[in-house]
Amino acid sequence: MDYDLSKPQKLLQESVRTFCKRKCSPERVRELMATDTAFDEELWSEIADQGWIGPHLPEAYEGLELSLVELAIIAEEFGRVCMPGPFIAANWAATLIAESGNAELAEKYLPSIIEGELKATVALLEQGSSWAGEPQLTVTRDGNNYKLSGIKELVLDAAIADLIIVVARDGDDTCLMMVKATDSGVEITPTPSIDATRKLCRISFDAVTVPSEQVLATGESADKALRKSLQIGAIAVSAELVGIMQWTLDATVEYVKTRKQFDQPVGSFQAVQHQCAEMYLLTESSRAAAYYAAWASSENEPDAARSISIAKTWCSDSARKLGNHAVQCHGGIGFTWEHDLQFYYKRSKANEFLFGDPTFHREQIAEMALCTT
Amino acid sequence: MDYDLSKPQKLLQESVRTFCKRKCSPERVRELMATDTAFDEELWSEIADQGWIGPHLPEAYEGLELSLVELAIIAEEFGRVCMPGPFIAANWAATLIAESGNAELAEKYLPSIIEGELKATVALLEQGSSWAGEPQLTVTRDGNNYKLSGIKELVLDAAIADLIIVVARDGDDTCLMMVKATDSGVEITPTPSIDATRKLCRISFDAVTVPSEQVLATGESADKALRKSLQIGAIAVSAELVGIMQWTLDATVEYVKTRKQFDQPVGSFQAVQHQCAEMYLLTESSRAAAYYAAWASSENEPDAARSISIAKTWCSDSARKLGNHAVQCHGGIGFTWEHDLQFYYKRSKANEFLFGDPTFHREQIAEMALCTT
Amino acid sequence: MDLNLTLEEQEFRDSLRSWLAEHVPEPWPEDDRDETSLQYWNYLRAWQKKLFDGGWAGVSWPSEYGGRGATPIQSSIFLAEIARAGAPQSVGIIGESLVGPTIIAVGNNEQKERFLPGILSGECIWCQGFSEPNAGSDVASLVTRAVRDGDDFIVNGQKTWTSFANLADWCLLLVRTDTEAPKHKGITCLLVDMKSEGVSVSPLRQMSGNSGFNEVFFSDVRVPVENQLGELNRGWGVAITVLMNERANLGSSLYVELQLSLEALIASVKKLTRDGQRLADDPLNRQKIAQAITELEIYRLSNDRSLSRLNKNAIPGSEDSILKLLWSEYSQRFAQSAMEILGDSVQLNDFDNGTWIYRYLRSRGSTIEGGTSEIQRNIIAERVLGLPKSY
Amino acid sequence: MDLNLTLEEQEFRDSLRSWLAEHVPEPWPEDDRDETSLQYWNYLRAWQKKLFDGGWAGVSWPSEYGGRGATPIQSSIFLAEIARAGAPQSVGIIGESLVGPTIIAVGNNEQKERFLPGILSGECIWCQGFSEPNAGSDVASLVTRAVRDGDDFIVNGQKTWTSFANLADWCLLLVRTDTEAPKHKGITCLLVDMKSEGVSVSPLRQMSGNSGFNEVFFSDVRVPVENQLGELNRGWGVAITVLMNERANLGSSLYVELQLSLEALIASVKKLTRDGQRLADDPLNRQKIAQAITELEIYRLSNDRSLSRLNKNAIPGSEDSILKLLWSEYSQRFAQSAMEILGDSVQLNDFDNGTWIYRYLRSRGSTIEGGTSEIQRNIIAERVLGLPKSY
Repeated sequence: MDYDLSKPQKLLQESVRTFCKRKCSPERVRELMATDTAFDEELWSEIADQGWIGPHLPEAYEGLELSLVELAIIAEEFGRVCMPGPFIAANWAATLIAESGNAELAEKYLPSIIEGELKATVALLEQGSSWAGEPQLTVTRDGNNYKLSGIKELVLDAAIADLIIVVARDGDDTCLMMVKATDSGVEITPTPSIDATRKLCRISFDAVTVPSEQVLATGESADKALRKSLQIGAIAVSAELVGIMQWTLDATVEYVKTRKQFDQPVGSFQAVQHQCAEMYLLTESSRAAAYYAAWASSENEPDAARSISIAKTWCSDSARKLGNHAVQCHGGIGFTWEHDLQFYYKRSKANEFLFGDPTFHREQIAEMALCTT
Repeated sequence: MDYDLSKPQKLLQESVRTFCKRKCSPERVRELMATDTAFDEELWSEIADQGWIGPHLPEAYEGLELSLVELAIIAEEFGRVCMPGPFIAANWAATLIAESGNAELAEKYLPSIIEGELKATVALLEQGSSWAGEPQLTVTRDGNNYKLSGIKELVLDAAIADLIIVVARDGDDTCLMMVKATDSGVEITPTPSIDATRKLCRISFDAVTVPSEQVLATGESADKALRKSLQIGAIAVSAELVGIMQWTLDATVEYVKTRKQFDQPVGSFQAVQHQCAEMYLLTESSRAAAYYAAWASSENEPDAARSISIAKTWCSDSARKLGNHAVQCHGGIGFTWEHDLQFYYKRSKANEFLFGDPTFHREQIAEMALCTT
Repeated sequence: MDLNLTLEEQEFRDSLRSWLAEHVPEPWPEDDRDETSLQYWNYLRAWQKKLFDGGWAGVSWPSEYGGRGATPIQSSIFLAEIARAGAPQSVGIIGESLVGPTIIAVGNNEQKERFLPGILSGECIWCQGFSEPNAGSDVASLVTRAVRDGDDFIVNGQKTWTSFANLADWCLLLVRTDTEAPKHKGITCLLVDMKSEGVSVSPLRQMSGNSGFNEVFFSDVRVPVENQLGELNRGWGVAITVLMNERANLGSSLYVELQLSLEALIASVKKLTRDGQRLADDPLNRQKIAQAITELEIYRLSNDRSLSRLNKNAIPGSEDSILKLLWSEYSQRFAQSAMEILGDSVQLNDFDNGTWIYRYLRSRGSTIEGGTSEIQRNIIAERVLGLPKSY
Repeated sequence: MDLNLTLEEQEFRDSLRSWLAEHVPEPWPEDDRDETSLQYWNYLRAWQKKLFDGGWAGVSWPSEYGGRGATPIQSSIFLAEIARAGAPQSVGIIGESLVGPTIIAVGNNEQKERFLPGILSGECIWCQGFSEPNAGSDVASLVTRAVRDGDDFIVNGQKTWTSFANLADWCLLLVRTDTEAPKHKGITCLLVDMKSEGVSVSPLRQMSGNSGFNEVFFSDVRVPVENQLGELNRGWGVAITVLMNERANLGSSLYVELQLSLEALIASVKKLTRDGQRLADDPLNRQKIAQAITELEIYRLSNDRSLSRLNKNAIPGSEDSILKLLWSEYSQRFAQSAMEILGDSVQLNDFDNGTWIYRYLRSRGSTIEGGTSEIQRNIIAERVLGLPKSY
């Protein structure tokens, strides 16, 4: 039993860290926040060049076929700099395509997504739906084609997407439909939200035609692929939260060592010390949870699903608590727009919801433990 | 708007406090804990002589016809010394009789309960039931009499009771039946529990005959009287918790001022200071809540029911948190049998359940706010 | 113990209510609340003028200075009713609740005559220059200097977290006038005209993106000696008076503000669904709502209890630290609960006009501003419970 | 990163499992666990002997001293399997996990020969005399004195919270031998025969009513000089060694113990009803159970991560403070949750044999014993994060 990263994993970690430091300064994050898309074409294509989009996907589709631990490593480092852009969205879409078992569409789309040329996202949530909920957006058949009508909410990075995988309903069946952003009847509206570093959109589908060859999966295989992609998404977000926590902890510890009040560094007050200690505990334990989930999923351990819900629950709750301690330890300055804490704090909050909030995942965990249905 | 106690209320407070200090030392509490009944006949009759059993009940039945604020004052002072014995049980039973509207039985029993001669209690809970739950113990008719069969749990001070008011079910109706402890078929078994200063019993009823004139109330009037008696019980317990908190706070503050560690009083460590500050906040806010509930109920304010649920929720949660801080601030000594903290700590825990725990009362509050049924 | 309002208190409330029913203006559109716009400012000033004309400015001031001599309970009724009526925020609040009472307490007659009328009429808007970037909770460590030069002080330094500074006419400023003395003993209080040469103001943006606070810079600003409030180097005493007043009557309006927000949440919870289930029927949401109701009621009761004491003793007591803790921590927990209950969509700026995001982010500052929670707990531990000092 | 057990670790576990399956005795009846009865003691001693005979005593000791040279991971597997098999508590645990390793580290050859064999065989049961009533978290402020008199030390003083002292044969004792030196520099470590004249033991009852700890009094107790462990006045270094060992491998058995308890709760929740509804179907209970599962898993993972490091570096690190905090706070929250879930009847001693009451009360001590939570947070803040000392 060895929790240490392997040599190649450490090298990956090092190279992502160096890359992020060079390419994604806080100043750059602020510039991107102020745009409508938080998207940096050049940065994105450099990330893709490194192979960091869908690193766990098969080599046949230009993936690196690494384990989910490597995905977690990349996500953690991205979290540390609060990387803007469609990393989570692209991974989700790519994973969903890969898991759908539709080789034709996978061959057609996956390589260009992984290479960063095609921007893809997934449209799941609707008003009044949940991450478990069955989508209400319905499909009607129209000869050999389908028609989609309805509204999707909170779609990650849709404003820059070329391709949208829509989770829709055809009677009792889930369908995954691939829609182009330019298709007639598709209207994408950016919906500004708490986290300006990752943009959300509302998409309305007004009788959008989807040819049958653009149906990625239906029925059980769609459900299964969706479930798996949500799990891998939850791993990536959990790891990203670990990176956010690490940055926040480091920034706070550094600050309280130097900031003086009542003629002493505030870090010498027990009330501050103990908050910092708690932040350390939350960060380290979250890291253990996120990486275990990544490892267990890669290894198909029997507790993989549970470990993901645990990681998402724990990392979400921890990052929120840690962020609150961090602002408190900073005092007024931590509450300003000028301090970088603000965008980490808000990203944490957005991540709390993404792929299911702690309440949602606790219900999953309870269901596994209590087997009530 | 004046939150201060009135002169007569202050006098009452003072006299209860003096009485308790004289008559109920920690040593006496320990002696009574070690008995099967925690009952001190002489102490009980002195309490009765003061008029402190059912002080809110009508003068016609030998009560003092005071407001519930006075009941709260007495309960708070009793809490401060962790008074053993059937104060809560007797008040509950007496209130239930008074509220039932059955003048005949009230005249027959109430004066002797209030005067401390007749010991009465109420048997409500059963296995798998709740404070809202409908009792399963059923009544069958037998000519002009009734027969009771079933088991009641967690009956306060039943081992010394002469009279038990049994909450039973007759078809769809609630019935309140008055049973003598000596009636044939009644078996009372003490069931030791976490709080040794207030004893609980299991009572089994094996075809116990209850003559119809011993039926206190049925149907709606039974439900109403029961509800009202539970509310007044919750006020008394909330106030008792305030007294427990005050004692615990005082003991802790005194201890941390003198106990030294690392060559300083532990009360000079911020981690200890802040726990003490929190304890003070919990105590003061709980007092505000308990007394408001007492006042609002006496005045039949529209928010009376809500205020009681709020008081019981807040005082229960606060006393538990405060007790935990108190032991922590005491360190090892606070965790020993020898330290008096232990029985206050355990009484708090038992009170958390009594007349409905915080989860139960929060659901009541939600129901009032959301009007869902 | 009698928690009913007295007849006098009821009459006060009723006459205020009927006045408000007639005079409260249409609310400013919520999505157009640019704190720096002149239109908004004028809207607020107009309201202050209306209050003055109606005789409702400075209700707690003695009648000799134009007030109504309201008791603390009446003052709190005033703030609660104003909040409940949805009236605009009071642009004169710093003047009315802090500067005025302080001038009344320690100012000389000339200062009283010169400054008090303008505060009530709304002609003169005040801000308060206490906080500094490096002082934080340790307010007395301020370094903004004033040096005597003839009949003037020359002021240099920086203040921060200054509400209304962007448009205020005057500033109640704490400066250091003796750098040799122990830190509490070299501070003086000045009344500074914000139009003086050398004063500049820049908005301080909060993490929520809103401004509402400012930084104020003083560069060789000349302040005539007659604008010194209280004695030289005794300004810390003045500051304490101000700080004690700061929260005394605030509780009731903070309560109403939170209650309106809780009511809004309850309304949403009754209306919205998730996966077809009404949010109001979810037992977890019900517990969270009930907890929010409980905590808010605890705040109300604690505030009332404190007011009832203040009404008798007229001196704000240590209850203020409890109230500050209860309010600030409730604000944070409530915002967190609301976001949990409302779910994913609450992230969007167009969900309920962004109210919940704003509340979530804004409340993060509540345990810092006006004395951090740590400071409040120190105060309780040391001043109320008599524990030895921790630092 | 490879979280599977290695082949070697698996083999170790499998052979232990099969040995345990054959040798673990019937459990002692739960309601007859009088910690002071001789029968119970003999039952525990017999088990220690069985472990020794089976070659499973002192697994982590080097083979030259009769151990198996088990790695930290193997040691933790050992403790976990023992706990999972429901084996009796180890009466030799102080000797095996604290005293033995310390004698191996700093004892002389004679001490090794004299004491080590008896520890493993269970013939010689040890207790540990560190804590004193007035020392608390500040262990080094101990005042139990030892004064040199010829070839003996004469010991006077009192120790507390001493497990097993009522029946132990020997005691690892910290005494003050220099009252002039700074407090960490005047402490010596002695090995004391508990049958010496002047040693008396009285049980220390916990708030739960259970004993399990003792107070030990030393009145002119003569201890031969050859029983000094390590150098004179360097006993604090010895104590640190012991304290470092104290928790290093404990995590895995604490985890298993909590897991069995969580499983028991889950079983009850599936079985019991309230007002006709299965407890397992109540959404609030489901959230609480899930939270308990989550927190326990977090403890397991953090423990495994720490073990994996220990396995490489062989030095217990600062992770121990995290583990102590996680374990102790989880224990308390879990007990509270269990009582909330199970409801009113959980108060009764005859509900589940009083397990939940015991757990609730016993866990109250967990954030105090073995270094309070406050001390653990200080350690993390100062040693791990490098913050300035707070006192």
